[in-house]
Amino acid sequence: MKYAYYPGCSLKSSGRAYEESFLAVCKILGLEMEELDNWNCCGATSFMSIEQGPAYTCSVRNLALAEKKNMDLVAPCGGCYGVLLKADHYYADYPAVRNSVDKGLAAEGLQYRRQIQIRHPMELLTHDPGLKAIRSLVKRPLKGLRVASYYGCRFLRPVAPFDDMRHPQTMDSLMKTVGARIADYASRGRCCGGALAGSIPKMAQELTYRLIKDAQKAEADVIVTGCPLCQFNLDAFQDEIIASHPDVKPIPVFFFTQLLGLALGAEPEELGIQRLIVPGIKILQEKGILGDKKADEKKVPVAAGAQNG
Amino acid sequence: MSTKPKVGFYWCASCGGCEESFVDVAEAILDLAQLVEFAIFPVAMDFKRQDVEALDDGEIFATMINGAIRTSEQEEMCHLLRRKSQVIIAYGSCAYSGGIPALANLVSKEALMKYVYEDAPTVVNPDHARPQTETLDQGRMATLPEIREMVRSLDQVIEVDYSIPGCAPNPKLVLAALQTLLSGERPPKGAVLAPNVALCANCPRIDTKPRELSVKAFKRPHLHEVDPDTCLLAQGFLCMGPATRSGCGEACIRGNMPCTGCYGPVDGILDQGAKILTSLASLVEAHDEAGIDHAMEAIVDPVGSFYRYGMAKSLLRRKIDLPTPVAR
Amino acid sequence: MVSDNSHNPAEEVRIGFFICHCGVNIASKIDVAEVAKFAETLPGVVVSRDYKYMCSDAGQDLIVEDIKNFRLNRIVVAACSPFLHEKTFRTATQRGGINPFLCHMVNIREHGSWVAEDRVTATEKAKAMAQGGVGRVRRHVALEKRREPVLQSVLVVGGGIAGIQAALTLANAGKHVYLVEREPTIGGHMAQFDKTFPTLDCAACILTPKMSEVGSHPNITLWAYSEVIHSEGYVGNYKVKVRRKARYINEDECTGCMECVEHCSFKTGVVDDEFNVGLVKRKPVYMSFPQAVPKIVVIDPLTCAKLSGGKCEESCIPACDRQALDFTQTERVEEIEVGAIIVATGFKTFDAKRKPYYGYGDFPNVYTSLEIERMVTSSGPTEGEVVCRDGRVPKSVGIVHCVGSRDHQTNRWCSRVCCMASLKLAYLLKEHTGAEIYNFYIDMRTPGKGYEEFYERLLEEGNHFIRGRVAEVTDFAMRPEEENHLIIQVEDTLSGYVRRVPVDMVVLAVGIEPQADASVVRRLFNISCSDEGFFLERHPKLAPVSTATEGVYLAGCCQGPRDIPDTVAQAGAAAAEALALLDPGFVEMEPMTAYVENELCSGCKTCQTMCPYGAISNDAERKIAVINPMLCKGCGTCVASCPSGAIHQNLFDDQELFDEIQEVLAHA
Amino acid sequence: MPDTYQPRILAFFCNWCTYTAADLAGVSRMKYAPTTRVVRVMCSGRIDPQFILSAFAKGADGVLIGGCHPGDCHYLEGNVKCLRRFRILQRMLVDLGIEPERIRLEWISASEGGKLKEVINAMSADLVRLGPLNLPDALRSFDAEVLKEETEAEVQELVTIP
Amino acid sequence: MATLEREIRFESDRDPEFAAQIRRMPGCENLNRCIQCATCSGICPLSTYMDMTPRRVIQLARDGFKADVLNCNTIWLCASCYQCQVECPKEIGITDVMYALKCKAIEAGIKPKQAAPQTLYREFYNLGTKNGRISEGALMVNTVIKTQPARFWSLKMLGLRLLRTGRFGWKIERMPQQSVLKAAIQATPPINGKESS
Repeated sequence: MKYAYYPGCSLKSSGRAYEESFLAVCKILGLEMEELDNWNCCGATSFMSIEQGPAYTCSVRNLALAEKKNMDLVAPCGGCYGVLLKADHYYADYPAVRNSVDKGLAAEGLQYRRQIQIRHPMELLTHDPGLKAIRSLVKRPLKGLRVASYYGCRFLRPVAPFDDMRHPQTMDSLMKTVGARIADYASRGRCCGGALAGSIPKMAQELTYRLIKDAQKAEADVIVTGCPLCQFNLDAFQDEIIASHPDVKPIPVFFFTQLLGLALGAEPEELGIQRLIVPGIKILQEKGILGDKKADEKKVPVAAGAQNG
Repeated sequence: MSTKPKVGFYWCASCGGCEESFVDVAEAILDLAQLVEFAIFPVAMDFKRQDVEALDDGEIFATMINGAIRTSEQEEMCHLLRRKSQVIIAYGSCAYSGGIPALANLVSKEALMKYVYEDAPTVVNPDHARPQTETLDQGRMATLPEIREMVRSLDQVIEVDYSIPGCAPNPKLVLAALQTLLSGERPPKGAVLAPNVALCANCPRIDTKPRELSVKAFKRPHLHEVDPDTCLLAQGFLCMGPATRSGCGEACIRGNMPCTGCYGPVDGILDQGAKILTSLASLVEAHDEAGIDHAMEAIVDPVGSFYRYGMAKSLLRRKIDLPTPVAR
Repeated sequence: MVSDNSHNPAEEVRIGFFICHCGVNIASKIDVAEVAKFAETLPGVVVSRDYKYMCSDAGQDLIVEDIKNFRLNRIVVAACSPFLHEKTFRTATQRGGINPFLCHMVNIREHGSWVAEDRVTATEKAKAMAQGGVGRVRRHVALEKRREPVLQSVLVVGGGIAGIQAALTLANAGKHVYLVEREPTIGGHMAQFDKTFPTLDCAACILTPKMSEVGSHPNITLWAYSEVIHSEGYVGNYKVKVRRKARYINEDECTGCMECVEHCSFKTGVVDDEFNVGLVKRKPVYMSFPQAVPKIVVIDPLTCAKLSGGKCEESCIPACDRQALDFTQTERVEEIEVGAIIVATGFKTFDAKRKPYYGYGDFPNVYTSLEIERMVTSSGPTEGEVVCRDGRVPKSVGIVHCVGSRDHQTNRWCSRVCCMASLKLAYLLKEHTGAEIYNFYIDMRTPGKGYEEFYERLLEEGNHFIRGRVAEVTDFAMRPEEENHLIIQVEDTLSGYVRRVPVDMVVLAVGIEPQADASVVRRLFNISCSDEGFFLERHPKLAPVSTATEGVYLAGCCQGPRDIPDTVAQAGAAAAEALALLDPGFVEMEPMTAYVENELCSGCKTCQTMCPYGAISNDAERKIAVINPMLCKGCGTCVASCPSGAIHQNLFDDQELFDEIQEVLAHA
Repeated sequence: MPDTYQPRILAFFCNWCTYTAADLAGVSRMKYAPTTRVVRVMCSGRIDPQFILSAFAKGADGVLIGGCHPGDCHYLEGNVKCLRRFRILQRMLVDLGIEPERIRLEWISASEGGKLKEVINAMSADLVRLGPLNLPDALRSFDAEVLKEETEAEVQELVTIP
Repeated sequence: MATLEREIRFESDRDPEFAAQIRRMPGCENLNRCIQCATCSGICPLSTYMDMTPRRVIQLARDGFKADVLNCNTIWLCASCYQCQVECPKEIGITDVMYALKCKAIEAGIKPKQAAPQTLYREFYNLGTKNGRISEGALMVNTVIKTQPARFWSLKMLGLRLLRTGRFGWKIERMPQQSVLKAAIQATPPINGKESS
């Protein structure tokens, strides 16, 4: 099956690893992604805060492009996914939105009839190949790795088509499917402050701190996420956070597709694991998921220690 | 030695009226004398303590003791008579319930002595002399009985078999009682040998008492003319007939005076004063405190009025903040 | 010494003592096991137990079983108030095979654990109370309840919606009802309303059919313009006197055609129209409103020129083709006998003048909610047109909630209906005038089916809701735009601003108060009032429509503020209680009557002055007092007054009380 | 027991008003001094002055009577009848050495749980100030001064008439 | 000496049309339903930093106190996490109200005290509408220089790391045919809640 792939801006720069790992996983699972021609920025929260007419037009334009190709649109970026989904809903619900958007799209000869679905990889992988298929392809189970799934805001709010708004599970199921243990913690859907990371870092980092703290209280070894903004926010500022909150330790923040890819046998480099700011390789070696000559020698005691932990 | 049953009389703290009243049986005493021998009879014949001690225990068939108990001598004599008598009858209000002497339970012994020996207007006692229980005079010890802190009824000192209340008792009751006892009949122990019903039952004026009586204000009999035929309560006089045992022959009522309660309450009443109080208060018409107080104004001394004869036998027995008697 | 006549000394007293934990209600403050252990040492106690819930079936069975197993003949239950469970445990005692009155309850919850600070003293107090109960129950004797016939008719006092509902329920069940209403018509406050919340049904549409049904029901004797002036008797057998004021109209002849009103020599109204709360004037001869029941005019003697002794053309007399006018009529007093009484005397609204800062009476455009009710009614004095007193249609209206309510200076309670009534008026005012509506509220209280939804609807429709108690209504303008307006000053606690809101019209949502003569009515029927002055129910949860006086029930706002649905429900409940009383045909009376021990009675008549019910008479022959047990209600006043101790009272005899006093004090 | 002196108040409460008020105080979880021992009567008019004297004689430090407010009596005027007895009784008790604070008559309606609490607390405080009355001990000791010659058994034997 | 002043709000301080305008914005139609329960303020992760809690913003917006709400920092601190919106018992689109208020503030030319978020949004919007895509490097550098120049150098290390890991570049991202987007935006009528729209 073929999908319209909408990378969004982040997957081309700060979230490159997400694109790399997602596409690698798709390849292994036989999902064909065709990047949408001439896609444009979804508008994120910024457009919405400045001018709402163009904001909706920009979002819906991408949907219309996919619809023209008669393909479901896959938006791995949590922000993009949320914005596109909301735009789709509001386009349906509010005549004012529809009126503006229709006129805007008409300038390019486009129209939108809500004939396609907006998909997120998290949900796409769970349903289209299915968990069973994924399990059957696992080459490198994530045994012993305790994973805290961080969902962030945008898969869940204001609409959550595929998961429980207050206690989401999709990512956990995927991680369990590939052999990881789950760190259950309440903050999994709380705001990481990413929207303020670039403007009021102090506040953003306070929120991020709470998430990391909560995940570590649940004895998480790593955090996984499905949003480049969340990943960046959780990953990039740990130095600063730890400087002001010494009670948290550095913790690698993966894209869930990276761990998925690893389990399905892809190599770390293909998945962009080297791109993390807080390095992720070490913990994977410690847990014996990734081979390492030095680690191989110490494998037994490390594994025992990890089990004890 | 006569074989007739011996009968005794004895006097404690009393006016002597009880024995005097016995004489009111008049000729009937002669019939009685046929049946009994008077062993001791203070009002009629002299005797000494040794005479009593000389009697065998239980030799006296029945002794009628009148008067309240206030002194050590009275106690000793009562105990002695108890030993010598088969039946003890508390005779008259003082023996039965303390009587007038028991009103002294509202003052302390010290206050009493001080008044009698120092403060009374007729007393000249510059040395503040007081009677002593023992006085050595010319080498000889003279003794006087000790006065107790409080006045008691007879049954608070010795076991009493029967009582005949009254101030003074109706002599007919005594006669009837003796006749009953002599016939061998024994009323239940502790019985009051007088009718167990209140005086109103026999009051000659009862029919003049309205069905719903209400009194605006009680009156004192010496300040008002008393109608000789109408219910005294209906006239507003403080008559204790409703709360007083009958048997007296309604002498006071017939003498145009309200009942003062000398026969004590009927059986089952724990406190005559309380019952007089409640029955009188029930008649008051007023609905508010001022009106009620006004109605009761004429009762200047409620304790003295309601417990004129019954202080010693009342629930509280005496003014409670007086010095407590010292144990001997 | 005191003689003991009250129980058979030959019978060995065998007491069972049962103490209840009441979950933690008692057990948390009283060491029940210790009290049970202590009770075991008391003379006569054969078995002593504690149990989690004595009132449960299992707890009651414990008593039943123990009576059989231990041959118990007296029961003491230390638990809650006898008001709650005396009946329960007497029944259990009876199930055990002994007379129910051989059971006594000791109240260690309401009087014990719930008022205690510490466990040690509470436990000691409980022991003392237990000892008192054990001491008294020894004296208990077997007693029988006595049955008395119940009259099959009911008096309903008050013809508002509560009285109407109760009367119809009873009448439909086949009981005869006397419905007494003080005003010339039934209908009460509800008849004055335009719409009812939250459904906005027209009040008249739902009320007037019921009113006519009352007027024509064969089982209902409707006496409007009448007042109960005296009541005596007891449950099942009340004697009531009703004063029927003179209408100066032959009720049988009047058809309500109103020709007499038309032809009254006063061409216009001369006195404030009560039904329209003074918004208009009425004539001396009038009918409150066209749908009045009974549909009979009434002449007000104070203003009628003829009746007040003035000059009059008497044009009304010939106007009536049925010669119904009767200026010689005088008031009558009817005497009736009923088995039960339902008091549904309603409420009055708070007098807004008592809050002078709100300007009622000073500013013409400050109205009470009741005035607005009349104004928005299409059949009202303005035919539904909402206009200020100066004739302007208001462009903005401020509705002040909680006027007089929730205020220690006036009425402490929440009047319960004002929030919804205000919302309703907000809706109607907006509908009638299109004005901006500002609601000033302290808390929005909308508990009821569809009420919160109604509030939300008003919110969505753009009514303003300003949370804050209005400080004052003033005409002092601080800004040009405030000129010629009433300015409502308030802190909006939600925005945090002190605000001045200029409006054209102010509506004061006046609260609900007891009727001015509630205390007279209370004494008439021998019932109590709660602190606020509303009639007191026997138990707020278990007996909410009953009163302490058996056979007297409550319905509607006389018992406390409530809205129409609750009133109707409560009226139904009161009717059901009355039916439950009437239907068996008899009532069982507590046997706590007094009786005379003939031999002791001296016939002093003291007791006879005491009895409030004339139950004591004098036997002329025996010259003693005789008590009629049918009339005796068991107050015991005669017993206390008897100077001979000749009167005894079942369940409260001297000996029982002396022993209780002694024993309750014996425990240090 | 706490070290502090806890007076004992015998409380006669009428069934309809004050007893109910005491129930209300309980239901409202008002805390008050644990000094009262309640004897329920149907009406304050039932209270015989003998009960009050008996209460003192049996060890009460104070007696509290609670009835309906005047005009509210369930039996029309039982409370007024109680008041009539009370006025003269209190006067009499003063003459017998019992302080007026030891006997109180209060009108407490069914809704006045708060008043009940206040009254009990105030009366308890008064009684703490006055100290114990302790009549049972006093009554026992009254007879300490009299002669005791024979034992009861001996007397019994003597008075037995053949 | 500092004086404490609290102004009385008069009816003339209100814009009676304001609430209606907001309610016509997408997601804001339930604004009036608010019962001031303050769930929004309680759940908001950032409310402690706000000069007005979201609840109060809703109240003032509803009452038409336009100047007050458009000048508060609350609307700019809102991180669009939608937590309030999801939990609101009256289903008020609180986040959408915040968007609407931000738009209104921008429309009114209000420069907030806490300017950084608005600056970021503007940078983002300008880049996004001009190039069709966001060049994250440019956006970050521009925003940091404009809003927190002091922090610029402290972010040097992070910048280097990002460069090293290939997550940060100077390349300006552009969609292949920007003109179509520009045309679409130009053809889009504004959504501003004004009745004519």
